[in-house]
Amino acid sequence: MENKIFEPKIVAFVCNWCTYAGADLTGTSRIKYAPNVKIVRFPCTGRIDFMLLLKAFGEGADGIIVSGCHPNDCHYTSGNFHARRRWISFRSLLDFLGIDTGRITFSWVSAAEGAKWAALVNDTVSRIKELGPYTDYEKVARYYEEEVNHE
Amino acid sequence: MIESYLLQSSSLTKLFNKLIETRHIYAPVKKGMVTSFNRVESLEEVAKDYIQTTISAKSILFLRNEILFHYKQENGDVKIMEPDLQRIPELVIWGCRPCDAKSFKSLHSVFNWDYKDIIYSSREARSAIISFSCNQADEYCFCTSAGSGPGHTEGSDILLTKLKSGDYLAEILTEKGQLIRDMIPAIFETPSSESKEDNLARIPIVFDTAGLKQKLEQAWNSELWITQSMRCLGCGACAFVCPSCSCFDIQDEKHGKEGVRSRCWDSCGFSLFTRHTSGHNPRETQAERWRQRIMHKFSYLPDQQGFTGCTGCGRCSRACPADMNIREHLAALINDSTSPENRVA
Amino acid sequence: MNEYQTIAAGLLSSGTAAMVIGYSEGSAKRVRPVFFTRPEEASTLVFDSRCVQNIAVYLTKKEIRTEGKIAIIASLPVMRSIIQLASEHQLSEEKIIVIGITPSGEVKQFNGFDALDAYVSSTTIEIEARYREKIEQVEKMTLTERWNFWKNELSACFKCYACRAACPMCYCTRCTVEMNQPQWIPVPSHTLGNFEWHIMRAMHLAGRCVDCNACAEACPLGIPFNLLTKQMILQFKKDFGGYNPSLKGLNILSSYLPDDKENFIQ
Amino acid sequence: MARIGVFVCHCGENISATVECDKVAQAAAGFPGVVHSIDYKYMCSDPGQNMIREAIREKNLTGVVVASCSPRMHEPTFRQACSEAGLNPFLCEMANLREHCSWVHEKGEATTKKAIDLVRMMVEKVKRNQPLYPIRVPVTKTALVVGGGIAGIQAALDIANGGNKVIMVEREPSIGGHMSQLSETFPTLDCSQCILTPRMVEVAQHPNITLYTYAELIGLDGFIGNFKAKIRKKAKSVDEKICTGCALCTTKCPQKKIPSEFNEGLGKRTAIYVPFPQAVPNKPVIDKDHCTYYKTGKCKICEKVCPAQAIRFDQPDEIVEVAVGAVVIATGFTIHQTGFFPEYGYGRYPDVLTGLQFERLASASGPTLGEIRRPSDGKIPETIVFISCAGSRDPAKGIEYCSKICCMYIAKHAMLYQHKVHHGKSYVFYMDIRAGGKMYEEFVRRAITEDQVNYVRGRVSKIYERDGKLIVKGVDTLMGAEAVEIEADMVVLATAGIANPGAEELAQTLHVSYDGHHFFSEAHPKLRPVETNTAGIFLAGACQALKDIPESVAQASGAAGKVNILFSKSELTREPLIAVVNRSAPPEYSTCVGCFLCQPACPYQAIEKEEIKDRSGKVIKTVARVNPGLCQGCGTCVAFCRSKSIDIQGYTHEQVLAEVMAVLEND
Amino acid sequence: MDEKNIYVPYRMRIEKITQEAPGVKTFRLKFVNDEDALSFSFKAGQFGEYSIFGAGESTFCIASSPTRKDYIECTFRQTGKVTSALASCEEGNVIGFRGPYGNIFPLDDWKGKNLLFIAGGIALPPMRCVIWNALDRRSEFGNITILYGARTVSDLVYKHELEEWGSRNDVKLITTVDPGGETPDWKGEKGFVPAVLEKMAPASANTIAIVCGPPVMIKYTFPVLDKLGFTDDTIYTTLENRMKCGFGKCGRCNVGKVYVCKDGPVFTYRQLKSLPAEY
Repeated sequence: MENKIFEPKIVAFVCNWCTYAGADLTGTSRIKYAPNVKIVRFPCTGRIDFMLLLKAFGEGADGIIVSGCHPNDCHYTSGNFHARRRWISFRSLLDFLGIDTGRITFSWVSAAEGAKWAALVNDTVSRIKELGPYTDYEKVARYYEEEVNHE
Repeated sequence: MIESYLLQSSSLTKLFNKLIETRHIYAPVKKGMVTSFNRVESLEEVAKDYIQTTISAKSILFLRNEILFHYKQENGDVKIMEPDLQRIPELVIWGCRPCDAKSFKSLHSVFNWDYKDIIYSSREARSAIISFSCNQADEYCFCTSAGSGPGHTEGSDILLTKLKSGDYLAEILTEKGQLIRDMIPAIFETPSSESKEDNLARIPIVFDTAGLKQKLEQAWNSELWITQSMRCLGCGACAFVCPSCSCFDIQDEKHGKEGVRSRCWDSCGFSLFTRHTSGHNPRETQAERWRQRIMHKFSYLPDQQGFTGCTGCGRCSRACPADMNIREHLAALINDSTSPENRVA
Repeated sequence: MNEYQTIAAGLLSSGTAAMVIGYSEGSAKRVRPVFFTRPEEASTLVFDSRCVQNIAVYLTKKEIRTEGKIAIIASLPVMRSIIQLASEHQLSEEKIIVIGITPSGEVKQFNGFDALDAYVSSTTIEIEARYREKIEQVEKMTLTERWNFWKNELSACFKCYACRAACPMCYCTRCTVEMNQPQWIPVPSHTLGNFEWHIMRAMHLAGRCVDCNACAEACPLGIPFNLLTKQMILQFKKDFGGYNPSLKGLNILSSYLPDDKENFIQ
Repeated sequence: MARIGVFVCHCGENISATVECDKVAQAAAGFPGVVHSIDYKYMCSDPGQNMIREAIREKNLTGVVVASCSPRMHEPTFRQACSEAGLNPFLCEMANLREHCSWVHEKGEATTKKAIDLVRMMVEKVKRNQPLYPIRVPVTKTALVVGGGIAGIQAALDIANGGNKVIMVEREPSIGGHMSQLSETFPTLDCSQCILTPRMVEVAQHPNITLYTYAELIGLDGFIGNFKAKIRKKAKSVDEKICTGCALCTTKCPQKKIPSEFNEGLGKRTAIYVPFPQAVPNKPVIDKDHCTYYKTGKCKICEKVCPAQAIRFDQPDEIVEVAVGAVVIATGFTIHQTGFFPEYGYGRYPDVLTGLQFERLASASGPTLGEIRRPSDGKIPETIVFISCAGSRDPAKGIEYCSKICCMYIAKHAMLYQHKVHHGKSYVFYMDIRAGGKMYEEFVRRAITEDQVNYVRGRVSKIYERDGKLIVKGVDTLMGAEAVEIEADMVVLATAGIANPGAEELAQTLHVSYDGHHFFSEAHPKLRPVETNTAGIFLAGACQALKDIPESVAQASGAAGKVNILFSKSELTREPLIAVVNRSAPPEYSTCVGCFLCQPACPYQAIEKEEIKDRSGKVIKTVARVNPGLCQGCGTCVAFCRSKSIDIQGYTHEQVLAEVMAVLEND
Repeated sequence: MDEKNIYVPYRMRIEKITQEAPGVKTFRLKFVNDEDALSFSFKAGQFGEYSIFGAGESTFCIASSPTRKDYIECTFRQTGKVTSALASCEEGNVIGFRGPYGNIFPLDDWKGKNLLFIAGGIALPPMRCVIWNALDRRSEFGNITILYGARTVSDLVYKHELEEWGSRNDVKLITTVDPGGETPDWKGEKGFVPAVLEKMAPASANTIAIVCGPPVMIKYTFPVLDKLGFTDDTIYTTLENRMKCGFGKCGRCNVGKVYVCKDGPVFTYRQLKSLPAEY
């Protein structure tokens, strides 16, 4: 178990119109990147509830990517602006609580930035690999496992 | 079967150190304004000067969150893994007040009434309660009006009363108490003639317990339920600090294929406590919920179990963010004349 | 009778108000909220530094309903709460008379929200120095220290929801913590659930909290979760220029500026 | 009960080259709720789609996951296939195994595992999908066109000729807009009015067009297909039905010195007036601000002389409410009022003119009947200077954008001048010549080469008067920044074009967004240039950004086309992926507490207040409601709602949380 | 081991799912462990805690007859978290069941009497158990009459059984739907249950009335029964308060001093009258 290479589990919350399409472009451009990241699609970054980020950590995510359209490019005009404010406040709150915001990558990736998406994923994966598994949070989330009495 | 001994002040440490060799000790620990029962390693950690802990000793036997069982879904079936109750350590609740100790009686009967709750019972069976009599009280205390008192022995295995000399009067009250005495018999000396009563806090009786139940039942339609509960915020602070409140919720939590079903504290003061999924709520208003809390403790439990669900510790009043004072409100209800008619025949 | 007692009595005897909400002496030298309808009870009103419970919380409770107007003895935080609640369409001007007592002790009666709004807008929310220091202290810790600090504090929470019950801004009839489809926040009060609960509470109060501190005062366990909302107030001042309860203007999180500054989005 | 089918596509070898598709299908077969799981070479092929259809029918599937390419590619295909087999199309989801997995990862265990995770995620999502049905909204087939300039006229005629009704609202007494003021038009130099007036008349006579001139839009409620517009018809003080348009009144009116708006102040008009001879409608209105009777209570000469007895001094403003299904905004532009360039002396020197004033001078219908004469002394200018970018492209003093039309009309002005004053000398000071457009560059070239217009590249620093001449001081940057001084008889400023005053207010009335210069914002700068962000409201002409006549007309026709598409069906169907505020049984009715903090967060003003009433009509609760006609489904309100009372179909709380849990599930 | 963890449910396999009405399903459940099946028994009127592992527990009655030994059935309407999770189950899935809890319909005391069942909407299930129980012991009772109403025809549950009961000549079945809830080919009554009851005016002599239904129906049915001459002791009903444990510990189902989970859910009208209105 110990000598197994740590493969971080990373969830990406992305908007449909820019980053999801950008990641599609990464695919059509056949740019390779690490397979640790799995994308959950949203209509807009404005839809991404901060609670989902917490739930992701609670379910064992080691890292999170949140990405959407660049400012002024939102398909819905202002969803990403609202999201940005929410992230600014949420991020500072998490930091104050000692939750590692270094494990959350926020980014703007447009539908044309297939290469940026690949780079972003790779950066995030290598950063999280350096940080290691998010055991602090894991311990709290799996509080009952200490008492598990298998057999 | 009370046996009394003298325990020199220096022997207290010996007793503690003896017990900790084989048992987990939970004792009041002070942190800021809050004193609560924590697992301790040495007597130094134990709070010296406290009238009452913020959370009662019930939290040690009736856990805030108790895992009832684990489960795992596999191959279209479910595997249920029950907690291994044999792994519950032997424990000592040290520094309990007599009112808390008495409340274990009520918890015991609720959890053993008809259906025996072996999780609670196993913890109870493995724990010994070493209480300390109260030599001080505050204006929230009303144990003497609730069938308890500063030197009440019910529920404790050993009751220690600090004497003016600094030594302790040790009353061995149960077999578990005797067992502890036998672990370190040397320190249990012949008692002095000093009276226990003289070393207890004076807590005036504010109302008469006798007839309390009947008077409350008569007050069923009283306006007081409304006026008293108007400032109630509907939180669960009173129930959660209460040593006798035992209402709980059962909840599932699952990660992937595995999960737990657990039991966690709940409060009749919460508006959702009795709410049906249809939206209908048998106790729709805070006044009805306040009445439930009082009636449960002082009427229903006496009917079912033969004793009240309140030992007069006063915690609920101390904890209430809106200063709902149970002692004061009970006194008012007893003297209530707003509703002569009696709904409950 | 002092000024606010006289005003309260007058409002009731003239029939202008049907009920007065204020504070009176409670048990063990505490004060408690009172609700009365007879002018003679006005003499039991007290107002001093002990009056920290935010009684604006009662204005949205279904148990506190009267046919006529409610007059409320209001400290500055209570006044702020009333404006914030009004801006969120929870209070109607026709139902409320505010007997305001300013921090300097001046008694001001407000019959309409516009005047109250003007007064509230003339003040600013300032975090008390002792809390600022505590916040700085936490901020200076390392990430791990901060995590351990909060884990230690929040693991104590037994979810009695006194903080929520005491907060005038927590008027939702179904709190998200009680939502079970899906179950966002676990019901048991384990550390993870407590973190999620307190984070959610802080986020939901972001830009709305009037810093009355009633939540922390209500907590029977003395958990310093009020630092979360206070830190956010300070942070908002830094990031967005701060906010003040107001009938005009928008909530910080339901508005934005195209050039909001951040340095973490890649 | 969930009965999910999983269909794993190899996409030829596009997926199967790096993902072991059979293993994915096998793993999926073991997921709770999955009753059918297969892999196949091409799911999108006919046989592939048939496999889906058959499985739906045979196994009574309640949900389908197609694990293949991006949903942006084939979601409609597979949803259609499901629909054909009787499964609601919204019970079909796609796991993106190609773009997000096989194409971007190397072959290996991790890649197959990721594919399995992606499928598990979509299985958990689809289990929580609800059947959804397209939203149907009735459409009122009447369009409101705001503004009667060339863009409005074009849009109105196109819509009307498409068989739909149009209501046109024009603020001025006549339609025609700025184009009616122009003399000739570039690059053809044909007469502006000659091409415009027939269209104006067509508007007035068109059976499908109702024209409200001297009227303003004061309110707009509702949503696409179902707007309610409120229009104020200002009192004209003339009964239009009786008035014959003989204009006798205008000759008798004692107030004769009012600067004519149509002539940009270079001519005069009376208080009862027709703006210009070809006005549509060609009936006078009384300008109450200047009328002697309205000011003093005495006069009424017009009333006395009117042979038709059509004067109505007591006529009130009238407010009409009309139901319309779409709105075209064509409110045009205005020119930057001068004064911000004091060094050019506009206002101080009567012979410093704006471009629009020059148009009136050059126009045959203008105050000088088309002769170029100085306003100061009526002399024909021997030397004339045109200054481009007077205010445009000047972030410091003017506006930062390029007004776009000036380069062209300056060339036209200079040409017109040269054609009329053969011996005259003309100079153009310019920064750049922007002549992108069909025959535009050639046109400018012609001015320089054939009409000998002197183009000087440089800015004018100052204009002052000396001995009856206007001294224009500037530099010629092509000659090494050499100082240039020209003694001119007339100077024409190519004043910047700006948004109309009141554009901001109108945008708020219409609930459309606008930019920092108060031009209305299009929904997408490239792909949706004639739509606004509010569904059902379209843009035409210079109100969106400055543009010339052909561009305005093109956009107007585009907007009209959009309106006619919208009106081509009596019902509008929309994707049901919209936000919904929950409703529950009494006494709750909804968990929404009506704080309405979501309202400002909605980019589409789709959140409304709904009053829940008891049987007696008493309001019990006011809660939010999402207008399905307006909601575009971004979900910003969903994330914002504290009590989680709003959910968005297709991305519900249940669905997204299940996805997160599933994707992180340990095996 | 006589001491067992009372919170641990039996594992039950869903053998059959019947869609009764919109949002209403019946599960037939079989014990996964055969020993559990052998040791299990219950009586008409009792209830249990049904659970989905991961969602939690929900309380409803056992709707099958205790005379049918090899399975139990439950019928529920999808309303909350647990019932929604149950509703998404398929045949073959394993769920949890604890019980039986609560008191019973005293069928043995009713021997020789006429039985009048009055039910509304989704409240037929608790009665179905007694009905089948009585039908399986048909000879012990006098006339058996069933009056069942629902809002609309599609809301009627146990349609196949209604048909069966209707075709038997030892049962009198009257079905009714609220005005406006009928289909064109509806042959039953139209009208609310109390009104239909008043119209049919069953004899009260030697008759037990068992009433289950939504609060409004109950409220208007009791006075009608009263008028027809039923005494308070001959009218039975069941209460459904919110419960968690099912055995008198969790503290939420009480109506005054009475615990619905232990003293109920079956009550006579006389008992009900003595209780405060906390249900």
